[in-house]
Amino acid sequence: MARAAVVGADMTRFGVHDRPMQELFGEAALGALADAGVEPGEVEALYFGNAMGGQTENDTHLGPKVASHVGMAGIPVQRYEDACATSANAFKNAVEAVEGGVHDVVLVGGVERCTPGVGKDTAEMTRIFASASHRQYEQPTGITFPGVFALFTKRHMHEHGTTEEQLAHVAVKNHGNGALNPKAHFGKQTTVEEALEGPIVADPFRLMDCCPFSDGASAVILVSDDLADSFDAPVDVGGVGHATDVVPLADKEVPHVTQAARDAAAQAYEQADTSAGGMDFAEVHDCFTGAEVLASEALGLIEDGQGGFAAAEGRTARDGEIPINPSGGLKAKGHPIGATGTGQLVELTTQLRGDAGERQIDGAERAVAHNLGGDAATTVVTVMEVRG
Amino acid sequence: MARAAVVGADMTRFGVHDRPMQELFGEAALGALADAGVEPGEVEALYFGNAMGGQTENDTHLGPKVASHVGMAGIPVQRYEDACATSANAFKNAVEAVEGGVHDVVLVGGVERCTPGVGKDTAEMTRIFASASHRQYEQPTGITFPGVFALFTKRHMHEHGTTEEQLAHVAVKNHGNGALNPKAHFGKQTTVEEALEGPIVADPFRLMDCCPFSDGASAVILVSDDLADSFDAPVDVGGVGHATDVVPLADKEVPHVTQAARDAAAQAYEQADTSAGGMDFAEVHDCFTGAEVLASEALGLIEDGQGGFAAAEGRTARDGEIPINPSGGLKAKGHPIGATGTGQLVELTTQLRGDAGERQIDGAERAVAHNLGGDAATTVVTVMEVRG
Amino acid sequence: MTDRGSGRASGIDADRLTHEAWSEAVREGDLRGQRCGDCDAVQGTPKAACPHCGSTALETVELSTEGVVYTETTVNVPPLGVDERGYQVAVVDLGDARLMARLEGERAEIGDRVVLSGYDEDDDGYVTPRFERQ
Amino acid sequence: MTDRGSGRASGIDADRLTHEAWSEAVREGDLRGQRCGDCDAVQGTPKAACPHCGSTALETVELSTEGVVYTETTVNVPPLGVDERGYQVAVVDLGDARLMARLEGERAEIGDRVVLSGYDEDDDGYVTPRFERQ
Ligand SMILES: [Zn+2]
Ligand SMILES: [Zn+2]
Repeated sequence: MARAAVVGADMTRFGVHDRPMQELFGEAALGALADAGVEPGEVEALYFGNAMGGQTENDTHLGPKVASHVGMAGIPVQRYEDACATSANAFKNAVEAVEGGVHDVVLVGGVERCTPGVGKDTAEMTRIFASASHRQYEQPTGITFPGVFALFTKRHMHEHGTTEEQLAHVAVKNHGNGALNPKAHFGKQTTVEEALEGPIVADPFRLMDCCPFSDGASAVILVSDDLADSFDAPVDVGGVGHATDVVPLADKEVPHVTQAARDAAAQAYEQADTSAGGMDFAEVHDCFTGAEVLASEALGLIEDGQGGFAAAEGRTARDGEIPINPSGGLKAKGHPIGATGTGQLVELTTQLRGDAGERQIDGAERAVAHNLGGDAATTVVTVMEVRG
Repeated sequence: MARAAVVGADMTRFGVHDRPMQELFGEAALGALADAGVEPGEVEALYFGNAMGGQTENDTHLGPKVASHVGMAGIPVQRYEDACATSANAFKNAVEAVEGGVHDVVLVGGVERCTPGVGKDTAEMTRIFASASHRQYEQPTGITFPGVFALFTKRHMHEHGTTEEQLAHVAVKNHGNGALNPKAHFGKQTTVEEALEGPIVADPFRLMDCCPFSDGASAVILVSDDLADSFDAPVDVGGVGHATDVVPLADKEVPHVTQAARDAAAQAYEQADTSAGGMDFAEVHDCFTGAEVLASEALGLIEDGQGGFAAAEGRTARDGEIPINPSGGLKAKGHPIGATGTGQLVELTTQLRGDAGERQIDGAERAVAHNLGGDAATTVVTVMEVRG
Repeated sequence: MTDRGSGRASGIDADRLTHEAWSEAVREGDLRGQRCGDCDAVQGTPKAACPHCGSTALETVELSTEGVVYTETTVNVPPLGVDERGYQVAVVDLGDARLMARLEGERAEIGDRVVLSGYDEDDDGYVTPRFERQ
Repeated sequence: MTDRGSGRASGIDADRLTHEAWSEAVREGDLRGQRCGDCDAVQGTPKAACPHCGSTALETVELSTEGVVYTETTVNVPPLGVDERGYQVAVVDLGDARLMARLEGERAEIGDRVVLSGYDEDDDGYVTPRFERQ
């Protein structure tokens, strides 16, 4: 039995948009409703993610604003913020509510605007992103988010021999996948040489190791297991794991193992009665190339220490043993913070329905999504599968 | 049967604090744990509220930060933001999780810093508070939060004859109650004359009609109905209603009826198998004196249109027919945004245990809390009662 | 199920009133709203679906530029970004719909007739209608 | 149940290391951490309970001012508020605990020995230790 099922999914193109957040969210939400064949008036609750609208646009209490915009004023609405894991956390709470019988049909999604359209330059946005680091014990060092994952990745390189060239292979793979995704921020392939020539953001990361600032929205319609059969193309939610880790990162036992991801994955696999070996592909949180390496290991998809080698050898390519980020990932698909988590679930839904077109993973029946927040201190792992 | 039970509750003094948010939250959380006799390691999840840490202090992803601080790293943590209804919304989700069997023992609470200690002056804080208004269709008018509730209140005065003097009576009552609450921001009584001499903030509201900017934290330990009997002093959660309304406020059918409060109250009363008449007292969201008038009517405690008259006649005083805000309310107890919702539940718990000292409502057995966000477009109403 | 492979933005209706079109109208001295084809409710600001009944059948309509003050306040403690104090903000009832707006000139009370007289623009370029007593 | 009527702040332990005391030590060239009385884990920054076992039995301890670089990066794209680029940030292993800090002077690699050499203070007055190669 599934915990719940996704019966509709949609997203805006991730990229640069010059529209207010409610209009971006409206596009994704109405698309997901149309996909499910559900009317706004049938939705019982909204689980909504937005990470930084207060900081970027002085826009908070967005839950009722977007609910009003999509014809759902009145229903209970809750906004989540857990840094980059914002909408996956909204999804987890929605799954619990649907499974527990609180609601039968809910809308889950998120929106974010991070591009210069909000009026902030790179330094301002870099400071806003850094707000997820510890205010007293990390931000005063001048650490940035590329810097946080650089700290993890350099230690991984030191312990396991991971190389900058291997990291470049992650970027090349994800840009290649993104080029096949019409909703992706970047539609252009790149090369290892090009990636290794980019300017350094926070060593070892060069420009091409970093995901872009994106605008966008994503949404899914989630229903109870009982109701799912009355829809055209339900995709089951087998498990959702959610764990946290110590902040600040210096107090984590071994920062680069990203323990929260391991704990959340163990929960998700157990709920779905499966294991890493049962996954046909994965969408992981590659905010930086090194983050994909760590995630591939934390999810048990690649042996510990081998994440970089696996990427370079094509083991995580679309035609490899375990395709990672067929959508292009955050790296190429884009990373509108609050929309990223449910954006991954849109990709899982699309692939598991066999609707992913050129980037389709043939015969995919079960997949995992990994969405992290901050220095991976929040991680949500979701297993979805073709309805049995 | 109760939906869940509160077995521990505590709060910092609301007022001016010069400590980081995690330390404020730590004081409330450890106090609630001690009150319940629960160890940090026994808590299974944290439902956390903070409204504006990103805007005030560039501090987000606070869930894992505060969880780490109070010895709970690892457990699932979710941060809510629903403007001033932030921690009541966290509480509602926690009640659903406990009732649904997802968790048996959870921590719910919130923290906020709004005083000049965060480095923002009145104009900056006024803009941050205004972020809950519609970014495109309300903020450009220069509307402020006193202004939003002034719009509601002036219409109420127009339709029902509510007077500025009646509003002053709300302030006087709440300051009188707050003077008996050692955790309150203001410990001083005031008079109608004094209130009516204050400078106008947004007419009809003068300084004494407005709650202060406060720092503070509050927390409760929530357990399942089954587990509650193994604790010393459980207080039952009979019902939690949660509804939203249209934003922007001009599109609401009758803005000043605060329809979301009426809908949420109806849900809460029905769940608890009671009605407004069954309440022995109420904690309502008196961010402005006019807001208490509207709330007293929306909750069904006072006849529509009579809220101002009732306050002036003492019907809502501590010794009146339906005491409102015996804690002092937001007006005198203070309003550290993300801590306000669970702060009301701390007062309900304290009163229903008979532990409220000088401000105790004699024989109180059942009470209601009303926490709203934004222009009341989010409202959460909670009914708590002495465990049967 | 819609054809999701096409990259078509299924949530976008090209005719639906947007913030951009609403703002453009305000700049030109016009007010645009939306009438719901199902419940007939009219909204003063753009949405993707009717907030009252959830219908997506929204028709863009011209709103009257004259109305009466539904409620009002004078703001004496402004937010950062507003360089004046003592300005009046109102909800104006245009008959079919209501709008929040600035009032300029002679102070207006609830029930007073007002007429669109211009617009204000904030630091981020967002516009809001301005009314004055008739 | 504790005596809640007293107004006593039951969550405050007067001896527990606070951000204020930690910062004061950094300013004076000292590093303070907390040792857990139950699981013996040491943390480099103040908490109200042990993040590993939940115990509130935390003893304030003096941390070594010498250590080795556990990991490091050089930040070339700084956040607003930092007026330089190309600065090095590291996690320094002090033996009992680790700390995030700035590295100054000659660039240090993972495994290099470093010693506390001062502190930085940001726009809001928050301090962070500064280390240099030994
Ligand atoms: Zn309608
Ligand atoms: Zn310990």
